[in-house]
Order: sequence, then structure tokens, then C-alpha cells
Amino acid sequence: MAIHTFIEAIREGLRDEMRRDGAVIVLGEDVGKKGGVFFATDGLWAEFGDDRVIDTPLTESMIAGVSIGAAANGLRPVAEIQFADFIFPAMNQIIQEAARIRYRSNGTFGCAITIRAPFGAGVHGGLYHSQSVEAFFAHVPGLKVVIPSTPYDAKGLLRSAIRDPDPVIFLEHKKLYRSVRGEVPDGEYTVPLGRATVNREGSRVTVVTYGLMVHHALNAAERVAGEGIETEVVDLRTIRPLDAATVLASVRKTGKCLVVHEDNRFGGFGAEIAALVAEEAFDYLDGPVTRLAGPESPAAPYSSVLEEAFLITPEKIAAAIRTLAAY
Amino acid sequence: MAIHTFIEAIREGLRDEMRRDGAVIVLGEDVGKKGGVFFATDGLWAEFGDDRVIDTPLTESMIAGVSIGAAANGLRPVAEIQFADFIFPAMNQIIQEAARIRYRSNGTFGCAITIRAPFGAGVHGGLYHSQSVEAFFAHVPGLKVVIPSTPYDAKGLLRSAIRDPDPVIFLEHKKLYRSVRGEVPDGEYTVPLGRATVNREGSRVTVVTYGLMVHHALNAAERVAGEGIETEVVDLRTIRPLDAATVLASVRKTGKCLVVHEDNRFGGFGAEIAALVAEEAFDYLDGPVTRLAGPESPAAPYSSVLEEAFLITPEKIAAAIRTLAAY
Amino acid sequence: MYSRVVTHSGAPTSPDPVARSGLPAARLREIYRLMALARGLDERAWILNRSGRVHFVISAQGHEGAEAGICAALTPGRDWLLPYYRSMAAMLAFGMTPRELMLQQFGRADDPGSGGRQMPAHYGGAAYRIFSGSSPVGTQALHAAGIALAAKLRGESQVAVAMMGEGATNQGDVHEALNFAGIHRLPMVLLVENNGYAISVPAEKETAVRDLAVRAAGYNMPGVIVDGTDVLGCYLAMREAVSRALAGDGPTFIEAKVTRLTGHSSDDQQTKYRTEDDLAEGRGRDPLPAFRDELRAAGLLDEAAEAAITAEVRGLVDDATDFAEAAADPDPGTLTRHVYAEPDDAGQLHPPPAPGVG
Amino acid sequence: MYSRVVTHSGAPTSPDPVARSGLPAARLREIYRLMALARGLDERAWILNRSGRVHFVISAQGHEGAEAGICAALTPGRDWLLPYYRSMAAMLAFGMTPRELMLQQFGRADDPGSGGRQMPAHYGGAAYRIFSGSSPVGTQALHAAGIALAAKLRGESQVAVAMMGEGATNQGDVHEALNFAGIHRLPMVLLVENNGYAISVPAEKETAVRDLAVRAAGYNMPGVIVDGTDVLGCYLAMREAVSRALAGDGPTFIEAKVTRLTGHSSDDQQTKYRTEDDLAEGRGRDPLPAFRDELRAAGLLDEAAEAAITAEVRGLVDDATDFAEAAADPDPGTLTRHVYAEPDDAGQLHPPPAPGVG
Ligand SMILES: Cc1ncc(C[n+]2csc(CCOP(=O)(O)OP(=O)(O)O)c2C)c(N)n1
Ligand SMILES: Cc1ncc(C[n+]2csc(CCOP(=O)(O)OP(=O)(O)O)c2C)c(N)n1
Ligand SMILES: [Mg+2]
Ligand SMILES: [Mg+2]
Repeated sequence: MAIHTFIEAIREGLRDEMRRDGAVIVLGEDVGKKGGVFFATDGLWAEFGDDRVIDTPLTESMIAGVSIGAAANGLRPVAEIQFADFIFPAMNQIIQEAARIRYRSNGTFGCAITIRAPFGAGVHGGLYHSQSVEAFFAHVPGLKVVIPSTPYDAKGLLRSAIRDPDPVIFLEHKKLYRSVRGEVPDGEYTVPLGRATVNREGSRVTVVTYGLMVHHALNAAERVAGEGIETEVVDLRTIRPLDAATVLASVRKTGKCLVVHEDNRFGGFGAEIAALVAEEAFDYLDGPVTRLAGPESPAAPYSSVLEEAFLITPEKIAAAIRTLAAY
Repeated sequence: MAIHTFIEAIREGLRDEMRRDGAVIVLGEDVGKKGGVFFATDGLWAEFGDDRVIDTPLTESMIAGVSIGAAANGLRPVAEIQFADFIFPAMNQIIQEAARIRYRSNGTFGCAITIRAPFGAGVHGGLYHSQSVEAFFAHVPGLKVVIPSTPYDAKGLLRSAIRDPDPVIFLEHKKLYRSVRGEVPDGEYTVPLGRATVNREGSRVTVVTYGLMVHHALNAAERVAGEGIETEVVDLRTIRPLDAATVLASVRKTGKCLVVHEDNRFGGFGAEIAALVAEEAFDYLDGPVTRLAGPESPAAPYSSVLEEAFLITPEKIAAAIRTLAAY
Repeated sequence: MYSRVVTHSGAPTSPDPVARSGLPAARLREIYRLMALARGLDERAWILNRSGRVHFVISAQGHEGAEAGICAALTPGRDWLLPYYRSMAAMLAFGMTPRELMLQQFGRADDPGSGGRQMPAHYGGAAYRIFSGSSPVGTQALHAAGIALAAKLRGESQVAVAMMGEGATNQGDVHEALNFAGIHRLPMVLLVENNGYAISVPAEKETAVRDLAVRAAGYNMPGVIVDGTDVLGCYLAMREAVSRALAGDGPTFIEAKVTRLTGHSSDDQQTKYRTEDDLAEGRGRDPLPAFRDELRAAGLLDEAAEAAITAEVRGLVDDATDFAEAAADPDPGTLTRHVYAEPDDAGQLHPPPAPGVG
Repeated sequence: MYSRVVTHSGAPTSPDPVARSGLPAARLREIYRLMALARGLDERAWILNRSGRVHFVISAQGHEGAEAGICAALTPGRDWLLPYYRSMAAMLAFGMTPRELMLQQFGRADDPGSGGRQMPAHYGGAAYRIFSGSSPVGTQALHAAGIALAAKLRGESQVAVAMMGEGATNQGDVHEALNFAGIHRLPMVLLVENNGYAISVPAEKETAVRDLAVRAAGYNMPGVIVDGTDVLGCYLAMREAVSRALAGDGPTFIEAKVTRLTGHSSDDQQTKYRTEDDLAEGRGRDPLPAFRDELRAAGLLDEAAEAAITAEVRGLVDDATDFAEAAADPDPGTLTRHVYAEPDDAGQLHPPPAPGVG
């Protein structure tokens, strides 16, 4: 198996699906000749040409809305939103249209689109190139929301997303693109949507997280392991539909649950995990379900000093694990 | 004190603020001659004229964006989004602009706007005239989100919202407009943002809710009172910023918490309440924090049969209270 | 570059509709019959509403001429419609039956568009290439562009027609759709049914221009203005747009000046914001009698034929009403079905692969 | 109705800039100095980036002429600017100092726009009536319309100018803003700096029209096209727009054809998608030497004066760089401040009441 970066895995996933199915097209801002601002689509335009790799105008609602229509007429559009921060102009098309088409048509129309978007802080992107947006979509029936943490999952989940008959919001933490490498089989494989995975087994505390935070959580687990705190790390991979069984099984085992995400805490996705655990694993809890999340500011500021203060780090996670373990 | 319907209280609140402060303007679709589709602005155009009661084009992003600009130049815009379901085209202006202007300008600019929107099901509005949207806004730092349940609060909170220096999303459950009446003082009074209220005292179970559901919860509390279950009902009134102290004080007293809302459950606002209680009142809980919320469908369908199956009723709340009380 | 706005005059340019349109007399009578049927169903819906048997009506009265004329130039089964809530005549033209339309009006289980999940006049019909519509206005313009893009990329001859009111055209989505359609010269038509009001908001508060079609120049496409009472003018404008689309010459913006003969919906009292003169002027622009007189004057519709149509319409409307009123409501147990794709009997989740682009 | 598009020719129509513009020679030299200063600060930012001292640069090189000319027709203190990330010259014209601009570039605590919270070139300045800008493009068009509405309703003479690239104009918000501004004849100007690219996406994939200004007709406002290398042409176009706005005659759409002399930003390698010819053609349209030669030819700028400006600019850029680099970073303790209004020393939350409308 070859070792690839996260961004290479995404690129391969796109390329392989386009080779497999002539109905798959890619569209978005700068996805053509430039290959995307993060080069996720680099080389696709050269291989598949103008018809299947479409540089769009600077209009996100159009990107989503045209994808919806193209899917209704038999294509499998994979749209790129250049930064997740810029997905808001497309909210109406994604939430009111894509997510509701199957339901409102009583199953007579579907919406087989995938919308990729890089999200997250830590690259000096400031307030508008650092945001986390998963909470807005995780709440919406009809959408699926995928957030991979490894190159292997990124490629396997992206393939499943593209083949899925329903609209999938595919969120890629941009900090992973070049900082994380891992084994990626060259051949055909997929990773199913809606299944979490336990990345590390442990008995004392369960950490539930996704995306970049999975790596920080594993790092933190290492740190506290030396202190005799065995931490289990659950990587959700898909946050809607949620693999509640895996989360609950782990917490019922450890009796302690720490939920971690970079997005701000209030009304964030972590609240759903905490609420689920508090309700479904109540009798097993030996300590309060705890959330460690980004501060209540609109996003990560640009200044390195402020950005650092904003970020969730392995140290912060380790500290939270210790507190919970000691409860 | 005069007895008024909920919609009359809203109308009076708008009128009184416009009389008090010449910088207050109202804008939205059909708010002029027609007085709004629910008549919330009826009579305002006749009293204040074209300059201060502006019929806008059918463009929600414009309604929000123009309000932001007008506020920056000294006005106090009160925008009406005809139905909360139609607020999504304005998401970018509300979340990326209004909510972030103060933060991104380090406090040198503000955004003193109020955006009113009728929401909620139960009036045969079908999938696009029945939605609950509070979860999308409650998550956003920089916004305030108000959801009154009584005519008294509606008028008092609306006045506070209009005078508030920050952007306020003011959500009115449309089912309340004509079905609920109550005392409304004629003179000047306000109800502060960010304060919950205990509408009914009880010892066994705390129900935390807002808007129309407060009335259903009180009704349910009556039903179970006969069975000896004393229920406390907390009306949040403002869901962001949240009055956590009032919620926690109540749950620490009763040891049981039921969160109720009409919006679908997964990732809904109730998750934040449940997570808060599970973390901050853990040692006081005698039963799992429970959520009673709308089904995982995009909204309430049109057919009366389906709509009824969708709705949260006093019966359903009473049943949930019984289950929790018996835990 | 197109900057010119073509205007098809409201006055029939020829006393002979057959010669003018190139359509046989029988087809012209069929168009009239369709308009009469749409009107009949619409009028019945109001009666049902006022007698408390349906919650809501949003009316197409006054819009039938434009839609019947436009659709006469389209090919059901080949072309796509992206309707809005005044598209009753278009639905009939694309094959929906009066019974299906009444099932939709009553929100019954067999409503072909939504199985009773959507409000009345929220159409959709997979069998007819009528895409499912929502309430938020203007969004369908982008769906039409996407449908047209897929057709173009696969080299299939199809035209996608998005229909909406003039108020909806001010939505950002419509700008973005026209911009994209212009760039890719997509086989798409935007039909704007301009009735001069967005609920109560009059034209002059909706835009600063008299004719929305002038905006077409900003996207390098022709803008065509037609009088919605001139059914054949609408037909001719659409015939030209369709041939442009199929020839790969790109999209067309057609603005039909129509009149809204009723309140915005059964919840609206338009006398509150419209003057009696304004309302009277509107009634004078009813396309139904206009087209009937045009056919009569040309000797294409005699008393007997007209009476037969009237009788047939009444029969169809009665039948559709009785059928739909008696039809079953949705099963409440289906409330949360079809939120996501459900496996077919073969356990298969994925739709059959469509022809590729590559 | 405006459907005409006025084009101000790129070739200075008169050999005498003073006569052509009605501006005194000193003012013309001041405009040139401003352009040179903007260029100097911009070039320095690239050096700082390549030497790893600032994370990011997004450049205004090639856009200075249009902005300097446009702003010469505005009145700082009276008018409002809604800038974008290429508005460096406009910021200087409205009173921002080189030090302030460098503080913003370095993201220091004293950055007047955001206190180091926003990326470089995300401007704002309450003291200068420069509204705080975000990254999502096009949104500021609506803010400009709202500012202009407030000015109009209160009867205050102010012009609100929204600046953006041509790619941004395709956003729905811009359509909705122009539509609203046209209806209310607001004192607003949309300045589109058309450099032919949206990052890597070339003009022909952004829109089907060559000139975005043709869209003005769709909102009943004049569309004016100016050559961004013709600084005085830009000034004259804006002077006319400002007098229209102040006379209550409504908004103007000005499109300045400019060139992007650098990559989109310090993260972009434009040779990947632009040909050498294209790049060379762009370099040939640099407004800085063009305006310098224009002043020279008219005898308004001699060697000495030019050398003085060059020296002054170098001094200002050095000073600003040293000052900003040495300046303090924000206090991490302020991370969550100003999410909501904070009470002033008087415990007062509410801004002083503005003059009313009623
Ligand atoms: C985005 C959105 N905002 C508001 C509404 C509420 N609404 C329904 S129809 C309508 C007026 C539409 O006017 P127009 O587009 O001219 O169509 P008409 O009804 O006149 O045929 C409005 C405001 C809506 N459906 N969608
Ligand atoms: C809504 C939104 N989508 C995407 C981006 C990312 N982005 C930043 S600048 C840019 C291109 C802008 O092109 P144009 O408007 O022509 O301005 P220019 O950079 O050419 O001056 C893009 C796509 C953004 N800032 N906002
Ligand atoms: Mg209309
Ligand atoms: Mg550009």
C-alpha cells in the first residue's frame, strides 16, 4: 500500500470515481486549470476536460443549485466550496432544496450530490477561512455529513459519498491536507457512511470526536496513558447519520465521556453527542459528560497570538481527560 | 391592563418603538399597505409612511443586508422575514455579516438590527411554512435569539430587542398569534433579554421549553398534577444568550429534566440544554435528561393527517413527564 | 451580443390564427380547451376553499394564456418543466390529469408530486419531467440550469423551462442562474409571468425597470416580451426560444405580461392594496375570453364546439373533485419515510446509472 | 430609462490634465503620490511575505489608478467606502496612514480595522467612514445600499461606494443590491474593478458579457465603463456619479478595466493558468507609469518632484514597516471580547441616538 497525504487521497478518490462513472462531474471555483486552491482537483481538468471539470463563476448558490439540477437529470455532481466559510450563500439551496427534495416529492425525486468543503482553523486563515460549519448541516434531516480524519477514510468515504443517492456534505479539515499521511490502497475500496470507528481502545474515559481532533485526541491519550489513564478514542467519521451504537457501547464501558470539537461549544454538534449519552447511557455514567470545544467567538482570529489562544490542542484535551478521569 | 392577542402585542411593540425613536424603521415583504401577511405591521404604514415602513422586493438577503448597512449609518431597522422558512437566502448576511461585524471590527462597528420571523407548524403550512429555525441561529456567537410565549413578553422583549445594540433574531410561533391572549400594560415597560422565567413551580420534574411549547407544557403539567406529579415549567424566552442559572437551579431542585421543542431533535437546540444540564447538574440528576422534539422529517407536511402525527401535543408532553417522573 | 428586446405585440398580427401560428385548427381548439380546463379546476378550488373543504388555494387565473401558449411549443416527455404555484395550465399541458391536480389540491396520498406533503399548487411529477418545486421562490432557475447542463453535456436534446413570477426574478439565485446559463449557452428558458404584483408589492417597488426582460442583455441572451393575453404570441416566442436552445444557441428570457385575476391566494384580500380601476383593468386582460374570441372571429370555434368544451370541462372538474375528495389521506405511519433513499425490493439503493459524459 | 453605456476612452482626451479634470496641478501630483505610496506599501508587503515576516499578502498592484481616480471625486468624512481586499489606494485616499495599513498587514493590536483579528487587506475604519469588510465577496453591496438608504431617509448628503471585483458581481447579493438601489434611487455607486480574473477563472467563464456595466440597464441606472489606466477618466466618471447621487438622481454602476499585476495572492502562482502574452499585456497596462507619463508629458511632474515622491514613499514605507513590525500583538486575553456590545465606562450599552427619520 502506498503512503499518501490526506489531500492526495481526496484527489485520488475524485479521479477514481470519475474514471469509474462517466456521470461524475466536478464543479467549483478554480477547480479547473488551477486544480483548486488546495490542489484537491489538480490534474482532473487535464484528464477529463472542460465538460467534466467545470470552473464556475464565483457563486456558491449556483454551484449547489446547478448540482441539484444536474443530479435530477442523471449526473453525479461533486461540488467544491472553496472554503466552508463560503457555503452560507448556498444555505437555501442545500437545506431547503437538496435536503428536502426526496421528502417533499415523497421519494419520486432524489438528490445525489456531494459537496466538498475545507473547514477549520490553524492555518492563519482568520475569521473567514477558519470556520467550522458542521453543526448547521448535522441538524438537517435529508443531509448526510461526513468528516474524515485519515487519508484511508478520506478516499473510502468520498467514494461512498459520491455513490450515495442522497446529498452528502463532505467536510475536510484543511489542517489535515498536508500534515497527515497514511496508507491508502491503490485498488477499489470504500468506507461505508454512518459508521464510527474506535481508533484506540481504553477503559477509563471515552473521547468522542472527528476530523483533525481525532489526531489531537490520540496524542492526548498517549500523554495520559503514562499516567495510567487508558483512554478510548471514537472517531465518528460520519456525524449524520450518527453511529450512536458505537458511541454508547464505548461510554457504557468507560462510564466517562469527553466530546471534543473545534467549533464553538454553544449549540455545537458536541451538544448532540452529550445529550445522546446523557439520555441513553445515564445509568452507566460515572462522571458528567464533558464538552471541550472552541471558544464563543465567531471564528479563529488572524493574529497568531489570538489563533493559538483559540485552538484546541492535545494539551487541552489531555487536561480535560485528566479532570474527567479524576471525577 | 388591556387584554391583547399575541399579534396585537407585537404590533403595539413596533408602533411604540417607532413613536419613541425616529431612527426605527420597519422593512420587509408586504409590511406596508397590506400590513404583513399576519398583519403584524397593520396600521404602521398609515401612521409612519413610506420612509419608515418599507415594502421591499422579494429578496431576503437584501432585507438583512440593507438593514445591516442602515444600522451602520444610524438607523434601527426592524426587518420582517415573511416566514422563518424563507430566512435561508439571508443566512450569509445574518451569520457571516450581522453576527460578526462587532467582533471582526474589534468593537468599532456594531449591528443594531432586529429580524422578526414567524415560525412553527400547526397552521396547515406544509413543508415551507412550518419550519423551526432557532437551532441555526442559537449556535452563532454575536447573535441574540428571542422566542416569546406570551403577549406580555412579546411586547416587552421586542422593545428590548429593538433597543439592543446587537443583532437579534426574534422568532414568533405563528400558532400563538391569534390563539393566545394576555394582559399587556399600555405604558412603557420592557422585558430584559437573556432571562428565563419559571411559569409554574414544581418539585418532581423540570420542563425546559420556549414559545408555543410553553403553553403545551403548562397544559401537560395540569394533567399530571392530578396524578400527583408536580411539574416545574421553565420558559427560556431568550435562547441565546441562555439563562443557564435559572435552568440549572430548577433541575438541581427537581433532579429531572425534560426538554421540549417542535424542531427536529437531532442537533436541535434541546441538545444544548440537555448537554448543559448533564454537565452542570450531573450530581443532582435522578433520571436521564430527556428530549421530546419533532420527528426527523424536514418539516411538518401539509396533509392534516401527517401534520397531526408531526406535532408535539400536551398529551405527548404529559406522557414524557410521567415516564421521567416514574424513572 | 443581445441587447435588443423583442416585443411580440399583443394584437394578433394576423386575423388567421392558423396561418400565424402554423398550428392546425384542432390544436388551437385543444389549447383553448386546456385553458378552459385550468380555469375550471381553479374556480372549483376556490369554491372548495370557501366551503371549508380545502385549507388553501393559490390561483392561476389570468396566467393560463401565457402558459398554454408557451407549453404548446414544448414537447412533453422530452423537455423539463420547473413550475411554480401558478403553473396549473402547464401541468395539464405536460400530461397531469385533473384528478391528479385535485389530489394535489386536497393533499391526498396519491398526489403525484408529494403524496400530500406539500401545500396546494406545489407541483412535481417524475413521470412528466416536472421537477419537484419548493416554496422559496427563484431557486428553480438554478435547477433548470443544472438540468440543461446535464442535457448539454450528454448531448441530449432537451429544453429546461423555469417558470416564476416577476417578484421572484429579483432573488439572487435567478441572477446566478442566468449568468451560468449564459456562459454555457444552456438549453434553458426562463419564463417570467409578470402580473405586476408580488402579493401586495406593486411593480414599482419590486424593480426600477418596466420590463424585466431588459436584464437578458446582462447575460448575453435574448430578452423577449410577450402579452400574456396573446396566446399565439406566447407560442411563437417560445417556439423561437426552443429552436435556439436545441440548436445550441443558448438560453432565452421570456417575460409574459399577465394579470392576476384573484387575490394572491385564498389568504389574501387584494382590495386592501389595489384600486377598483386597477382591478377592472386586470379583468379586461383575461386571456380566456381573449383567445376564445380570437378563435371565434377566425371561425375556428363555433357555438357547438364551445358548448361541448364547457360541458366536458364541467364533467372533468366534477369527476376530479369527487375522486380526490373521496381519495385516501396519507398513512400517518409514513411521516418519516423518504427522508433518505430507501432500498428497492432488490435491496438496491442506487438509481440505475445514467449515460455518462466522458 | 438608462440602457446606454457610457465609455470613457482610455486615451486622455486632452493633453492638458488640468484642463481635462479641472484639478490643480498640485492635486494631480498628490494623486500620483498616493498611487506610488500604495504601490510602495504593496511591494513591501510581498518582500515581508517572501521573507516569512507576514503570512499572507493580497495585492492591489494594477488597481491603484482606478481607485485613486475614483476617490479623488469623493469627500472623506462625508462619504462612505465599502472596500475589498484590493482597496489599498482607496484606504490611503480616505485618510488611513501607512502605519495603520502596515499594522493591519501584520495583524497587530492597533490595526484600526480589526485589531489583528482579520486577515491582511480586510479593511475597516470607523474614524474614516470605511465600513468593516468580510471575506465573502459581494455582501458589501447591500451594506452600501443600506448606508445610502439611511442617508437618504435622513436627508444627509452622503455617497456610499461599494468596491469589488468583477467576479463578485455575479453573486446574488449584488443583483439584489442594485435592484434595491435602483428602486429607491439611492446615493450609491458600485465600483467594479474588472481585472479579467477571479483567481484563476478567466472572464469568459465568469460571465457571457464582455462589459459588466451593461447590467446597469437592468436596474435603471447608468453603466459607465472606464479604463483603469486612465486615472482622470476614472475621476471624471466618479465626479458625474457623485453629482447624480447628491442630486437625488440615484445610483451609478462604474466598471473600471484594470489589470492584476501579481498572482491573486501570495498563495497563488498565476503562471499556472495565464500565458506569458497575457501577463505581458497586463504589465503594459500598469496605471502607475501611465499616469506618471501623463503628468510628465504635461510638464506637471519634473525629475525633482518625482525623485522627491520616490524618496518620501520609501521613507514612509520603511517607517510604517518598522513601526508595525515592532508593534504589539493583540492580548490573547481579548479573544472573546466584542462578541457583543460591552458597556462603556458609564455602564451604557446603547450608542448615542442618531437623528431620526420621522
Ligand atoms: C424566498 C421567499 N420569500 C417569500 C416568499 C413568500 N411569497 C410567496 S409568493 C410571494 C410573491 C411572489 O410574487 P411573484 O414572484 O411576482 O409571483 P406572483 O405570486 O405574483 O405570481 C411571496 C413574497 C416565498 N415563497 N419565498
Ligand atoms: C463568497 C466567496 N466565495 C469564494 C471566495 C474566495 N475568493 C476570494 S477572492 C476570489 C476571486 C475574486 O475575484 P474578483 O471578484 O474578480 O476579484 P479580484 O480578486 O479579481 O480582484 C475568490 C473566489 C470568497 N472570498 N467569497
Ligand atoms: Mg407577480
Ligand atoms: Mg477579478
